[in-house]
Amino acid sequence: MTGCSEIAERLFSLDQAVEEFIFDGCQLAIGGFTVTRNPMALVYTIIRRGIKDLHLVCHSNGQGMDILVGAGCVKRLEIAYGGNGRYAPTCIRFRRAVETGKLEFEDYSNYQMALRFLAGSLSIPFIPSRTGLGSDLMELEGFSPEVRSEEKVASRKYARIDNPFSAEKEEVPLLPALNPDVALIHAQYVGEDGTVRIKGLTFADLEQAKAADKVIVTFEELVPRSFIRQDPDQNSLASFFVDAYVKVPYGSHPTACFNYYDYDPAHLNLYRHMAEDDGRFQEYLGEWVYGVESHEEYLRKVGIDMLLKIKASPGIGYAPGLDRK
Amino acid sequence: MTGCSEIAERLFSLDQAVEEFIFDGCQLAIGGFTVTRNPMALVYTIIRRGIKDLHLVCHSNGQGMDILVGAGCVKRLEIAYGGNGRYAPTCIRFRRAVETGKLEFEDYSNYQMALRFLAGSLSIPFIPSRTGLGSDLMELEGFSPEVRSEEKVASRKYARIDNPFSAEKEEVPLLPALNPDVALIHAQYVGEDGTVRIKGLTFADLEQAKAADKVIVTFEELVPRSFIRQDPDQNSLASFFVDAYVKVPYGSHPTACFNYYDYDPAHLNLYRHMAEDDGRFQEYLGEWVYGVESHEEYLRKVGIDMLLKIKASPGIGYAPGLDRK
Amino acid sequence: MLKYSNSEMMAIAAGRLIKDGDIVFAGTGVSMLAATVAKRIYAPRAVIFFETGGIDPALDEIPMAVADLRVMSGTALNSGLIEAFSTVGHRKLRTVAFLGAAQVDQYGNLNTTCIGDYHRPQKRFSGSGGGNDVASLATGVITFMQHEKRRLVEKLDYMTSVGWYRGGNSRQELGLKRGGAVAVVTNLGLLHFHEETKEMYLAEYFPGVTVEQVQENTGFALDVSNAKEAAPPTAEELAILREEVDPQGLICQPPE
Amino acid sequence: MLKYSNSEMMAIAAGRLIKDGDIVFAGTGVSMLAATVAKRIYAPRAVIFFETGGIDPALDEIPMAVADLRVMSGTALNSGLIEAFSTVGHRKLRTVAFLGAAQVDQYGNLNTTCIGDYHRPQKRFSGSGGGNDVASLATGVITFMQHEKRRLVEKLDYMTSVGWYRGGNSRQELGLKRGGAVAVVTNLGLLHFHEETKEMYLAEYFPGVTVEQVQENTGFALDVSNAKEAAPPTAEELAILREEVDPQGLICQPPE
Repeated sequence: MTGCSEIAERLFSLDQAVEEFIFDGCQLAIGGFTVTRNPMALVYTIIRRGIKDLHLVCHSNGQGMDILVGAGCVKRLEIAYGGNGRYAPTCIRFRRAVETGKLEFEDYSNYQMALRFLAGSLSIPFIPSRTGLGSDLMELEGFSPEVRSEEKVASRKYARIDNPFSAEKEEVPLLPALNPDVALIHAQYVGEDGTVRIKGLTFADLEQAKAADKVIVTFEELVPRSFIRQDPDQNSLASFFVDAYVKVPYGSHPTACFNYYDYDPAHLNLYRHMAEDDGRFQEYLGEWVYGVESHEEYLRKVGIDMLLKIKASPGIGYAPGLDRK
Repeated sequence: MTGCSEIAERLFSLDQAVEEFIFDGCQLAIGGFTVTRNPMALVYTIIRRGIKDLHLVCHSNGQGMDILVGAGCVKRLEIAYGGNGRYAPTCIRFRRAVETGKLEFEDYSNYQMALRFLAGSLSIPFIPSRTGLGSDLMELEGFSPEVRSEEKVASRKYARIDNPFSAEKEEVPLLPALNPDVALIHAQYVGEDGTVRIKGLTFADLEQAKAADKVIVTFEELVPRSFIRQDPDQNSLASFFVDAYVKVPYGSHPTACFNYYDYDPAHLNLYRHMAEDDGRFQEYLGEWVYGVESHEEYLRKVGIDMLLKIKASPGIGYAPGLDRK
Repeated sequence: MLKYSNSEMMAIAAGRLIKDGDIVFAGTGVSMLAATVAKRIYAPRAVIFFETGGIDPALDEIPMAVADLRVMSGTALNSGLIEAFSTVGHRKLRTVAFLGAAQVDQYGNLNTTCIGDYHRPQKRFSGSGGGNDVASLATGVITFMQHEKRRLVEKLDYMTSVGWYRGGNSRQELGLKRGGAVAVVTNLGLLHFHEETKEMYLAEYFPGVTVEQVQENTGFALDVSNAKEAAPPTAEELAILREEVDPQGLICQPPE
Repeated sequence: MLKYSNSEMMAIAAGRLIKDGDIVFAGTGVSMLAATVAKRIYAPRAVIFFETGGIDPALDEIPMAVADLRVMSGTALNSGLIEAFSTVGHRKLRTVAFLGAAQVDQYGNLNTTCIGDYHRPQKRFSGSGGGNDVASLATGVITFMQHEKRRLVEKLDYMTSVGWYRGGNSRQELGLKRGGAVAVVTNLGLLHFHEETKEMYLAEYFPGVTVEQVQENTGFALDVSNAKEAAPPTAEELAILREEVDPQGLICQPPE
């Protein structure tokens, strides 16, 4: 698939997109950051379809990461930050999985993970970075030598070389590039020509998308070509990087989507409460993931009252005065 | 200077900005690309003030590069492309300077120069690249060992290392970062809060600005804070990266500025004609640079007829139907 | 006498450390309040920004995460992680970062990763996030924490973010060209670092706290020889904090 | 019989090489015309883009430089050099690049830098620009040039951009993972490369041109054993080129 200027043949349902592109054991990157713009509808579909053994490569993908880990879809995790802001200073199912030895995991920092995606997006095998020096991020490896020998796992956590351009000895750490099998991104706009526009902060979404072999984009709104091309400086990703598009309004609920809706504090608090107990967490999955047949049903469960409460105010981008305790 | 949220104390005249920040022998990067958004008003001021021995680091900065070289301001040049589109497939004064041995020069490619600025902007000492392999870009150095030992000149043109993350032997070329003393950028908008917005293609301007020790921004229009902050996703450079602002409408004439004005084909043709002969080129400099006391006088010489002809059409961004032969 | 809570005192004490014109890399929670108080009172030309890429947001409401929509609203510029972290490390900028931590040692190194063995910890925390990055790259780091013996420790279970490393010049010798720990703000007082040895010392204890209390709650020997009582929050500081910065009381609840 | 100029024939011959869905990295001049002709006739889903970062511009007028405002008008997306070149090299995309050159050798390597010694050349040209980059990274390169003995040479004065390097597998052995020279389009005909040896051969000569003429104007021995006459431009091709692609006649002037 390259160069298609119209997207009809790349419009999928959530189930079709997951079936086509996501496989057991694949290396997966998800867009967004903690409570914002996680591709939750795709994440729920992955769980519902029983995908397993995922190798998740994350910077700070709070909510999406935690529920994938909690639902047992993840075998291996590279991560910078397993938290969800004030709603979970440490993500609860992530924490439980690490403390009970249920995960292969390895820690990096946010900048390091972002740079690794950047290197992948530039098709270069590694990139220097000045962070990590002296810390246990560089001293302690999370993965075993057996894991290291697997495909798509870096053969070393870091490398160090002497700066060949410096007269004095100067050690420079190198980070291995990431090229995930699939990246999942949620965006506000997709044009009829397939051009993707993300509003607000883009985090590492664009680097993730360009680093990945396959890219699935869910989006709030399909807009005319004339709209998306009116100001192309604002656009984020060209059509030829995208393999599947899925129209999913509120596709990142309960996380937020700038200019569309805020995070859902009631749901994030409910999640925290349910996640604290293994049994309750299974109930949560039963009610909100397995027991839900479609995204429309999910939205009916959230309810119009809440969708109106979290609706973003134009020109501000979030829901002012929302009760967020 | 950091963190100033209003720009009054950083508003300079062209002469003040050049006097304050540009010195003989400094390493200079200019924004724009061939016939577009070169910071010409600053370039003319540099020539007029007799700055010499510049070390110019360029990707494809056509018009600005050529006149700086022609006026004898440049001692040393790193360059990817010394052309100016159809108006000068090879820039004439550049070509003359190289052919007569008047320049220290070294060739890179456009991607390589852009990556070198990117590395500088990320504060990393080098960056890998897959281009250049096998070519004379990698085989032939332009600078002598004496030049190499000078400050701000890379100690080597390239380095090569074995990829430390690869089991098989794989050689990876490394490019040295660039951190010029000064970068000159021309933008369409500056907000009252100092935020810079470039419309249309940004080339390597943002990498150049973030890589440089000092940044001078000339701009078409000073806009209210409310305007520039209405859609911050569109903005290009935060105020704290900028050391001096100069308001210069038509500041990149005869090169183009998207949404404001097209290139001036008559002037580019005049330049080509004058540049072809050493004597005529001195006449050109006399008439258009040395003999002009202010940017306003320069614009009067260009004339309102031409300024109206090259005026960009809203929504299109250039001047449709302009006679460009 | 004015009444105020511990976290209000912490936010204000940290806010006072910000210099006008600083680029302040803020987290959430108390550090957000500290940054905002600083900008509204002491450092009007400070620029607040977040690791997620939002520069100088309006902050009409308190963000609950560094990716909260409130950090991308009314900003000067929205970008991404690469741009944000390369800004923290930019040599021409004076960048001050606020961090939280589970543990700090006497050289200001931080642990936000785990208690116990890394591979199978007793207790796992969020991890570095941008913590290691800003600790490596910023001009200075100010850390917030509760003052407890198990938190101010001689040896970290995991060194997530480097402060002064092993003291003296050891940070520079690692290749970290600038930066280091500026201060640790706890619920009991303000801790600074000796200029040469880079060891932590008690600079100020908050009103109502004793030096002994601080020592008892610190897991290593602490120089208290130059400690003095901190100035309590002023009416203006409290008013701005309560009425302008966090009117919903999402972070600090004033005392009953 | 239809009348047409040399450069019209070249633009059309090159345009015919583009496959539907290709991402076409265009330069200015004849290559712009070739790309636009291809998109309007043979490859409606091809995407034209420029090294400066403009993707799929409207191209209602012909750009005179790759940074012409016309390459950033009506685009799908405007970005910068880093994004553009990393797109050329992206493994999931089939990217075809048009280049011009002063010299080409029998393996499709290009010189756009100089004639004579690099340090003190008899004649200096513009240099690589993005030429070396796209020759290194794209799926394939199509080169335009005038067919002259001093341009199709056995040994380049300077190897700016690598085609098949020294033939055979030598390109891959350099570490260039894909790509190579697809074709050279001259004013006399169309040159391809042998699949194994990667040596240049004459695939088509343009109507009115003889094989001998091609040989006489080539600086090395050229395999002409499979050469056939190219199909002349059709009325449709010429009409689109003249009326839609370059109505101002900025690049190609039709014959008097």
